[in-house]
Amino acid sequence: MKKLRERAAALLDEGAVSLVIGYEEGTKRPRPLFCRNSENAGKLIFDSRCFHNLAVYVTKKELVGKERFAVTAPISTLRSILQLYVENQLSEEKLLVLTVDLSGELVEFVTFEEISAYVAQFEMKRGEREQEMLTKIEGMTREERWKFWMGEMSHCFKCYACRSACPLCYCTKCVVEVNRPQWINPWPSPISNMEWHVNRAMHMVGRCTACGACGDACPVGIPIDLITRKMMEDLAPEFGFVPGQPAKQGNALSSWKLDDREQFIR
Amino acid sequence: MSNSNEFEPKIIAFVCNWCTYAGADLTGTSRLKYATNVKIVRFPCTGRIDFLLLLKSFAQGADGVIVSGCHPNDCHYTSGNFHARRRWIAFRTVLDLMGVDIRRIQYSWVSAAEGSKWADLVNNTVADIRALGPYTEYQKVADYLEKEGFDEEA
Amino acid sequence: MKIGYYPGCSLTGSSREYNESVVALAKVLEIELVEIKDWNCCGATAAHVMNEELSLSLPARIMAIAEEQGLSEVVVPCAACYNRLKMTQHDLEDDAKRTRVVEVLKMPYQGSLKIINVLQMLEAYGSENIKARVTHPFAHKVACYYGCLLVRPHSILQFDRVEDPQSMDSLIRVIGGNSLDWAFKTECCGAGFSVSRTDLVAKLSGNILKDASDRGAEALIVACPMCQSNLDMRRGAINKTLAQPIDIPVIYITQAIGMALGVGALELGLKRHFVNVEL
Amino acid sequence: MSKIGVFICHCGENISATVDVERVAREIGGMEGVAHAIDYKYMCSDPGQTFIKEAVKKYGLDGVVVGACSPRMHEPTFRRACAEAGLNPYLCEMANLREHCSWVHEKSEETTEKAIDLVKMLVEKVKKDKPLESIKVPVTKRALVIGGGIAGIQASLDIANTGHKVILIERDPSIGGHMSQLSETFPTLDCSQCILTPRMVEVAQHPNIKLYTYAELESLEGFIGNFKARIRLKAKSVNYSTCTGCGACIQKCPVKKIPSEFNAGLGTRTAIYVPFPQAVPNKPVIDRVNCNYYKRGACKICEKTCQVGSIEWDKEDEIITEEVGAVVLATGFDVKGADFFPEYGYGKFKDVLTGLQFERLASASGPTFGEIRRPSDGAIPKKIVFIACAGSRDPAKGIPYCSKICCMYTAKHAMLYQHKVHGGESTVFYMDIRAGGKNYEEFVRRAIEEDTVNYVRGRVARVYEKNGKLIVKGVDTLLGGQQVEIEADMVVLATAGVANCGSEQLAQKLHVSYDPYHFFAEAHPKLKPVETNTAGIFLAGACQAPKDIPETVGMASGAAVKVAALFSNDELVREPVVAVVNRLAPPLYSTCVGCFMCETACPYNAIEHEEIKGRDGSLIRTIARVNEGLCQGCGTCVAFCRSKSIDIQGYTNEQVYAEVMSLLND
Repeated sequence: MKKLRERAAALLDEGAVSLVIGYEEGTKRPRPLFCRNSENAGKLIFDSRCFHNLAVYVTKKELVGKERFAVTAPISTLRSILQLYVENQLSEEKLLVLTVDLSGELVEFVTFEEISAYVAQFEMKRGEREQEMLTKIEGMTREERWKFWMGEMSHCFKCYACRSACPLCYCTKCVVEVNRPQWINPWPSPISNMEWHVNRAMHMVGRCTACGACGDACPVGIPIDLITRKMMEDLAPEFGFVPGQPAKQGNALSSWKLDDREQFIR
Repeated sequence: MSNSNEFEPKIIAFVCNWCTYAGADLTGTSRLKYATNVKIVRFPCTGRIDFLLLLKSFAQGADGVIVSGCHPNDCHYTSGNFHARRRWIAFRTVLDLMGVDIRRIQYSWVSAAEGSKWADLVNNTVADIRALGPYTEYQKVADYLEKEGFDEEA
Repeated sequence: MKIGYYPGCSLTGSSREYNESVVALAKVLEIELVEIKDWNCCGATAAHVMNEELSLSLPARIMAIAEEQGLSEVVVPCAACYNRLKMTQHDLEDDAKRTRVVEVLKMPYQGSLKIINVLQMLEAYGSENIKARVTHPFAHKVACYYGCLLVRPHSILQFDRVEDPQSMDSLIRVIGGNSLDWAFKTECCGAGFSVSRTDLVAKLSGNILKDASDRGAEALIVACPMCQSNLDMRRGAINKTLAQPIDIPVIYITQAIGMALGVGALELGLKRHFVNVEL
Repeated sequence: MSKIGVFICHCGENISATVDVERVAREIGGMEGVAHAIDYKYMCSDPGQTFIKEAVKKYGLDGVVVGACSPRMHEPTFRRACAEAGLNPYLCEMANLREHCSWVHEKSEETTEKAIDLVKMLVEKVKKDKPLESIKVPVTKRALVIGGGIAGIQASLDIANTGHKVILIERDPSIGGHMSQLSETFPTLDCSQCILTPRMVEVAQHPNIKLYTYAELESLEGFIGNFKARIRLKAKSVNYSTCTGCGACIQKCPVKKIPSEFNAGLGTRTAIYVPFPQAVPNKPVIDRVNCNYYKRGACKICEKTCQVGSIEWDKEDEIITEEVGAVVLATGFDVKGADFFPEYGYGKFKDVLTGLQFERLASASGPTFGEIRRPSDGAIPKKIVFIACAGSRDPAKGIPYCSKICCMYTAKHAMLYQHKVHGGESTVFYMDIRAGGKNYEEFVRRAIEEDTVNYVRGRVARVYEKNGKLIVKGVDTLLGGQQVEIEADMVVLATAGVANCGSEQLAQKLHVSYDPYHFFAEAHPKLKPVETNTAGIFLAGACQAPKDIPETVGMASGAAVKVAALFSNDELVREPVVAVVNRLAPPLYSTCVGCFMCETACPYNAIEHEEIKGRDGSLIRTIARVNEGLCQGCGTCVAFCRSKSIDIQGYTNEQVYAEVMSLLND
């Protein structure tokens, strides 16, 4: 942590970067810190409680500006950064990525190649909560699942916190704002809510890195992160993608195999 | 064709222009008969078919949906149907997770030469959906706020 | 170098000399052969055409025991056994079959074992190391005969060039021998019929011997007890099919190398042959 | 509010028999936005079309729906009618009341109701229709032909003779390809070179053909009508403008033992060489790999012998750029070498030859001047064995397909042998005899009956050498699988025809697809055999699959006509059914965020990167742009776009959405 602070301060002082995005102590849990001068670098922290996905900020032009900037990234953030890179949203020249590895050593990534090499050693695992919830859902009959989700969806009031929290929801105009045609009704209602979340899930196929940010962000606690996570878990292997390891070219949906499953096609 | 009190499912068919639409034309030219429940919407290619359209169909009261295009390797655009196939695999996975009744979406490959296959596909699908009954489970919820009269049990 | 050892039935019966030579050679080369405890017949050559389950279970048991014994690599001198074990390993990659076989065996089977034949063992040992120990260079013109089971089916065994194998030839060269380029390296000797249709065996083995001796071979080098016994034991019958009798001996690669390394004829079982080995 | 005209056709009785057409017209007439709705017996007839034209003018219609047969049948007809009436043709849609309704249902309430729904659907669509202009792409009327074999030669000449310029590039120092290596040709047995060389000369002298030998395609950019080809001219080390082709240098060159490619390795050549006497151009190149000077820095004998000082030692490869409107791929094929066959001795037996090598032996210009002699000892083979399907039709060898030409050339070889070696015995081992083609079967029969070639149906298990003879062990399946053993003096393998080396890389350079065996893939197996999936790139000859000379020439002419047709207009006019990326006013510019997933999904590489720059020239954003020339309008990208920033004209989101909703909202 000390090293991290020093390095951040140094980077800012020598003007290598204009901004360091990291974590600082918050009231309940660590919160993002946007550090533009070396004094603030002292506030930086980096530990297991820092899971808030900072990648969501790296695509915000108004925030990061034109100069080079740095971000201190835990695994989840690193994964998102890789995916963003694959989707042409980041450039190595503009972004410096720092992390602290398991041995507490400060790691600095210049290229995205290095990041993917680093990330490769961590496999995605379900946390206790996900495990519990998903086994519950997987255990349900279809009707039960429908009732369960409709119940959940009836709470959603379309605040789109899930969207704002997701690093991969960087579209300047989201499909829900498209009104010619009005694909998804703007008001909250179970169906239009579900349409929104199915739509999210479809847009996340082969992209979601299961950071769980969307779920954390939901003010009414709908476990929406499970939808995208389950999709990722079920489909990534089938489509020959490693969860959390973005493919260099395209994604699960924009590519195909001659022998893709088609028993369901009559 | 069917007695009036029997449930007449409302089914929309999303088909590609080059294989299945032409196949359905052949069904006509060969004067093969099938149920009137299915109405065809024409697309350039299955690759064009947006999953949201399928979703909207149910919300708007469809009881079933047919999606059909060229057989693998026959795609007029070489790979549109392969992309579509992937999209459908994913789409089915989400829908199933959400508890949507995926038996109501019938996918198929019907080539321009398979006029009879198209007739069979329609008739079988109509029969299947009729057996499943109207998709009230979905429509009830859909009616909530989209239209008046919210039904508690949904 | 320590390695598992599965002799198989022939090596304890009709082809004891093969076993003896392998053991003797291993001793000289300081290779420790750990025999698989309580091993059983591999089911060659009949089982796999009669009853698949049996033909898989027999070799599977052998390998399961070997795994239990903590062996990672097992050398199988008999080409037939080698072939059966490898084939079984391949077939048992199929989950359904594996589960069934495990039920039959009532013991775990990983399929992790590395099955090699004598040639592979010697290659692994290193030709240089063998060369270094040569005391009586094997200065003879010989024809190396591989037979069917050692190299086929290539897709599964993945050993040597299937139509024109070289591994034995190169070993012969290592010990100072001269291996001929001949045509019948992988032709069938008729082993499958060695009991039922001896007339066929005589004919097929006859072709092999004839080509070898026509090209001036002083001996036939083999690595398979079936081939050896056919070409050696059936010589009388074979010679009846030929214009003039052929008296060149049929010796195991292990014997040949043993001789070159100065191992005694008795130890190598050279006195057990029907056709005298006078080289 | 829109003013839409609806025209319901009876199609004689075809529709009206089961559909109550009057009711359809009546009910649709009541629809919002429908200004005029009628039914008529034959809409496609002249009076029918006149109704439409008049209505368009009279009611000032801004949309037309014709409820009749399948749009695949008459859409062009009615769109033309609308255009003539001054309505944008793309504002006219058809409801398929015949194939999709009246013909497939009994006369009933439901049938009529379905008909109404179908028309409604299209009315809703037309409301969202936008006037479209057909796309015009300029065409550069110059063709690039890759490969100077018979296919490339034929294509070049045919195109050139239509008055268009052609650039022909050939990898080797001379054009001619495999055909120049052949001795005689089946089924007429006329000498290959006699019919080919005049064509080669014609190419060299044709005012419309620019020939680059010893050249390879470096890269190809652009799209139909507008390609940019970068061509590498490999250094010949000889100045062709001064070289007289006297050949003195070749006489003197000390490096003489290089196996000759032209003679399939049976003869030798020098380091400075002309591949064969009739080569075009008939001037030498220096093979830098084998030349003493380039190897050791000393020799230069050719330079001393050259009277006109044409040797250019330090000449470098040159890259030129040519703009072309179409490309013809004619890179031909290759044959597997004998070393591909372990069972036949890994090519270690000198007298086991490939078919191509035998062609050279039989050819008057070959290493033996047309006499059939064993490469090993020069003896004339008394017994010869031909093995058909060597590799072909053998999945185990990775070549499951039939090489198509072998049956015929094997028969030819056997025939030539019988003619040249009197009293010789020839045997052909075959799987099946595939002699489909004019006079082909007769030709094979002639080989069997008149020239007494012994045909044995069965495979050859192995070939081995024994005291100077080649022992061929095979089976005769017509004699109940009896084993056959032949002591032959020579064995000829009809080795499989395979894709030319480097064809995979070339395909990738051109973005054309290829099959698992690296043959280039045609756009449609039956109806588009010479087109590729990339518009403007065509196929000729064996680069698509093994084929014989007549077929190759036919295909080449076919490709040439396609090119000529393309060049017959100054502009390409295409249906405007293409994808477009939306553009908005600054600061948004577009809702596209440039994730370029569409790019990875597009089967036609039609998605380009468009850089949006500020006044100061600084890059603001990079968004997707669709190349109208390449886009074929499948719309796959549309379904992919998360922000709905890309849409496809004629099937826009609004249109299809309206259609679906019209069927349900009630």
